[in-house]
Amino acid sequence: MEIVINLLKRLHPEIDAANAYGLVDDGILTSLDVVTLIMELNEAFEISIPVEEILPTNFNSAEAIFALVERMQDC
Amino acid sequence: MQLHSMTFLCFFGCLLLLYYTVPRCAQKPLLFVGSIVFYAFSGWRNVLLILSMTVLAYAVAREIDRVAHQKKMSLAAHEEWSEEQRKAFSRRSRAVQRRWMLLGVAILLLGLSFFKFAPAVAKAVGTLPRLSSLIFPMGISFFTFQLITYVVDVYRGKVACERSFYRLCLFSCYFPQLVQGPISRYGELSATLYTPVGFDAGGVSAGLMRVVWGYLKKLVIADTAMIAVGTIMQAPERFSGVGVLLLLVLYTVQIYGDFTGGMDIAIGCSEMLGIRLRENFLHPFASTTVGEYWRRWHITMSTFFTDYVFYPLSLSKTAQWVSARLRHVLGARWATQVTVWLTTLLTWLLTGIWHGAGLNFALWGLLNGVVMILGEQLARVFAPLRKKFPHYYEGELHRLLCCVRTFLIVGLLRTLDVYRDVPLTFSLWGSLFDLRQYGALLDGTVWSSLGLSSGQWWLLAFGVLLMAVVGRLTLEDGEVAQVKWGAAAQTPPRWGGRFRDALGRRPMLYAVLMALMLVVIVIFGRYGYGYDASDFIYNQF
Amino acid sequence: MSMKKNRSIKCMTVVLAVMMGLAAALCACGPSEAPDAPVGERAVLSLPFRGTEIAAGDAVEPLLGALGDDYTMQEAASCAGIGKDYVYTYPSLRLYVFAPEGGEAIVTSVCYTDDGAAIKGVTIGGAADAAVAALGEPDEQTESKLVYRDETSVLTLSLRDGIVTAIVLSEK
Amino acid sequence: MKKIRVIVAACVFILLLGLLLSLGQALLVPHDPLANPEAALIGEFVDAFAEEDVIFLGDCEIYESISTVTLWKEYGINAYACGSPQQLLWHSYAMLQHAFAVGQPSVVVLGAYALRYSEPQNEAYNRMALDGLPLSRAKLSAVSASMTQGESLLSYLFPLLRYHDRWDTLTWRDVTLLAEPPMAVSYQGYLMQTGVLPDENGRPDHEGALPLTEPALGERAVDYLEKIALLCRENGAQLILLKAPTDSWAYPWYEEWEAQTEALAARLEIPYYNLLEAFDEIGLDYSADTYDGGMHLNVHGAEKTAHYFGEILQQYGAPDRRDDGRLLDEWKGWTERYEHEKEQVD
Repeated sequence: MEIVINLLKRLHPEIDAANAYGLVDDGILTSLDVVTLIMELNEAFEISIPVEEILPTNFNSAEAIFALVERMQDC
Repeated sequence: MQLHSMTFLCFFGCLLLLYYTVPRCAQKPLLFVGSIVFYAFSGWRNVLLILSMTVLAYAVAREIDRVAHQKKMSLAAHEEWSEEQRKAFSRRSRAVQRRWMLLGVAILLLGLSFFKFAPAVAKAVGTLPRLSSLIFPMGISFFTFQLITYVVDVYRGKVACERSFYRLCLFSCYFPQLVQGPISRYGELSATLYTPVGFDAGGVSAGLMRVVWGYLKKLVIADTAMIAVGTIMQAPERFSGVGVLLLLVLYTVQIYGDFTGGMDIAIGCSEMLGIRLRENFLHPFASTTVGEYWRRWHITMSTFFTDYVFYPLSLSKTAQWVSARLRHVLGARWATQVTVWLTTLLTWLLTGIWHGAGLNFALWGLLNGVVMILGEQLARVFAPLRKKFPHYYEGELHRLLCCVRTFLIVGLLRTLDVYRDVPLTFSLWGSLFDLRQYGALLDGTVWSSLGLSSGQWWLLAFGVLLMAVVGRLTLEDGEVAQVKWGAAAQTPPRWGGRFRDALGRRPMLYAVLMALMLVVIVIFGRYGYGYDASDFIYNQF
Repeated sequence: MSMKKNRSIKCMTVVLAVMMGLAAALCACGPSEAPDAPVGERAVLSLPFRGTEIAAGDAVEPLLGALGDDYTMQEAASCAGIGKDYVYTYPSLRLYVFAPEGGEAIVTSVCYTDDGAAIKGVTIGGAADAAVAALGEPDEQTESKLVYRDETSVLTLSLRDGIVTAIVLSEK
Repeated sequence: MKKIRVIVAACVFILLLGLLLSLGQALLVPHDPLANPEAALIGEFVDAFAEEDVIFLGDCEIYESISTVTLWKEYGINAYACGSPQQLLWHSYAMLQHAFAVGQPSVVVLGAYALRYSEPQNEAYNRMALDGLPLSRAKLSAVSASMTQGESLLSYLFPLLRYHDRWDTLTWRDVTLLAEPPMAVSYQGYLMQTGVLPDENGRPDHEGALPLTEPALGERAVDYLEKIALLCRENGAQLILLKAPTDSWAYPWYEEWEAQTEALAARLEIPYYNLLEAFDEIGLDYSADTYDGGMHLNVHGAEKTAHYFGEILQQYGAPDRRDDGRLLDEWKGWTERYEHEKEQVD
């Protein structure tokens, strides 16, 4: 979870990554950020997040991102 | 058949009349026949082409669906398989699906690029004369992209595969979006495309108002600006410096009036048929960064390239291989960053090439990509500054300056599309910066030499003002006009906001506005004897 | 086995779709609606005079510069002032010009007036069959005239008992 | 309640739209006779023509060659010259149908020069000939017969669609003219030309004209001549074919045309008069009787021609109306204006 949070912090230092919500809905995360985030996650957790998982619900908050990572790990 | 021709008006009038008089069950078949008739005007061979491409998409999607279904059945039938075996089997069927999807997309793209680039290649090579005089099927890019989104969405499971071939044909041949988009997603369009509707006065009148507004923007504003743009374009040596700035502004006005006008006509007509199309423009000149601009301008194109080119590209195996390679050189953090930059540039290059098989279009795409990346990086660099002077950065002045900056940057890049000769464009960009020329703006010599009378200049000025006012009125209050990328398929939002509701309640205001708009079109429009009906700019894509 | 057969049917449908797609693409580039080649594949018709080729529709100013200024000019206002008609008479050639109101003056017709000028050796007073030999097969031939056409203009040689009496090139 | 407001709104829409468009049409369609007199001729014909006995139809050879005032002064013939620039025979046919609808002319004089045209010639001339005519089936068929490339029937039904782009060249005079009563430019269709520009060799000839390559008369023109002849027979009017006494390089009258016209007139049993042959008898002299070097007659030439042709018209039963009080007054007004304009030059 910490990895996810500091990844987010590196992308967007100005927001409080830990409990920010609506990263996508408020337009903070752009498509470039999402892709960078996914590549970092793939690298960090040795998973490969497929394109169809790029959905607002998966990226709206740090918890959602982490849940996605866990789901990817066990399949 | 052009959207602003008399034949289209009669065609749509009869279709609308029939649409609401035939029994409910015959409504959609009528729409299908109407779409085919509409497209047949541009040549019966094109109809054959679009139908065969739809057959292709249908077959591939059914194949993908069959494999998925079979996977589910086999997994259910073989409880005894171990976890490992299950995973291997589903991974294998996923690979099969992927191959079908790639095959479908490849053939669709083959058809598109054959028509888009064969003439250019044939001319360059000089053989096969008949190939170079190939008639470009109208709107081929738009229905090809639509079919690609359908196939990929079925593969990604975002959309259920369409069993009935007729409904898929209606999706791909639906006439308002055929000429110049918007590129609708199957998930969004099918929400309203197949359900028969009763006559809804509110929807029809709002749609009608928007169609008339589209005609006004195209025939009055865009075509008047076109005269001046044409004069400047033909004599770049005479109109350098100030001329380029004027061209930048005028061409932006022209393409905005032309493109959003065309969209208003398409979306308005669709709304009159009770079918909701996705907005292609959401107040693009209110955007403060180029990145935001491309989320408000030609939205369906940029989201198409994002969802179906940028994402698969950057998450593909090759991208990971490249990123791994770069890690040795640049270290982890910069490796992913640079890879993302590369994929962004590649996506923008493809967008440019889709606009035209010329160096200027490719360059236009690349530069847009570069500017977007720079924009993001510079934002990070200026972040500490933003913290230091928060009241300035949140203030209106800063927002206004950013809007003007974005307008100029995007306008400047678009001149590549007009001058078409790259070295010439660069020299003209250079001439923008010697300030001696700007005197001509004040003493009015330049205004009269552009082929527009003073009356027409005033008409243009009022036109732009009117577009800005209408833009402001239809802006949802507090609307975050960001398009949610990768959003699941949902019905596109209703246009018009408070302005539309106000109109709905005041029929008198509606009547007066409609009458005034029609009179303005009839008197100030550029049509009739002596005018060659100027085509929509995005008609040749 | 059934899985195998089923699969091949599926493959067949896709291949069929591909064929149809390509067939449509190819036939779409069949006899394209490009305008068919000009009648008679002939280059633009023009009357040579003093080393300059004069065709119907040419702009007048450059032409007068090239031909010299030993011409007499007559002028006639078209009805209702929508333009002016001019005729420039050179020794053995005459140019008919129309200048629309506020527009550019263009040549509407040009003709030889005597045997002082020739097109490919054909002059007024020459034999008709010599003209056909020099200018090629006409598009229309009667005993009173030979007619050659191109996309925008018509060259007519009037004949009387086998002798060329007039050579006129005018807009269609 | 909402239903009523919607119906009221619909009425407001239609009224407002109709009002603004008709105002726009009145303003934008050219209506300044002084700016372009030839364009106003047909409009005046439709307003003025009523019970004239003789009607002339044709192009500038008709409305500039014969002075209607002289015909009245010397013979009491109440004539109207319904001419317009380069009026083609299918235009004349529509005008004649209008004339028979509103009046009962007993003699119809048709200009022969238009027999040469078998294709529509020019959009501007089509507009000048047809815009003035009231909407009728005759007008519609004339429009479809004369439309050149790029013209549309709709722009004849609603002229605003054709002239809408004049909005940025409107002048205050266009507005004030709407209020003033229409000012006549011609004298019962005759457009006076007072200038004098002599032609060197004094006589009309088409030396220097383009050699004739297509000798045959216009096929469609001959068809419409037959239709006009039939229409005159049905209305008991005497049709006369007339060639004005003018010939020049710009408007040549070739011998081939003359021969074919004579044969045609004989075939259709229509009297045909070529005033070129009566040039001396009329007493014309191109040093004083033409305003553009021999292409058209000026007022002196027109009066001489009218004097000569009046006799012929009388032979065909053109009545002498000088006993009719009302006509006398009307003509007195026109004659005064005619003399006044003539004096300004002499």
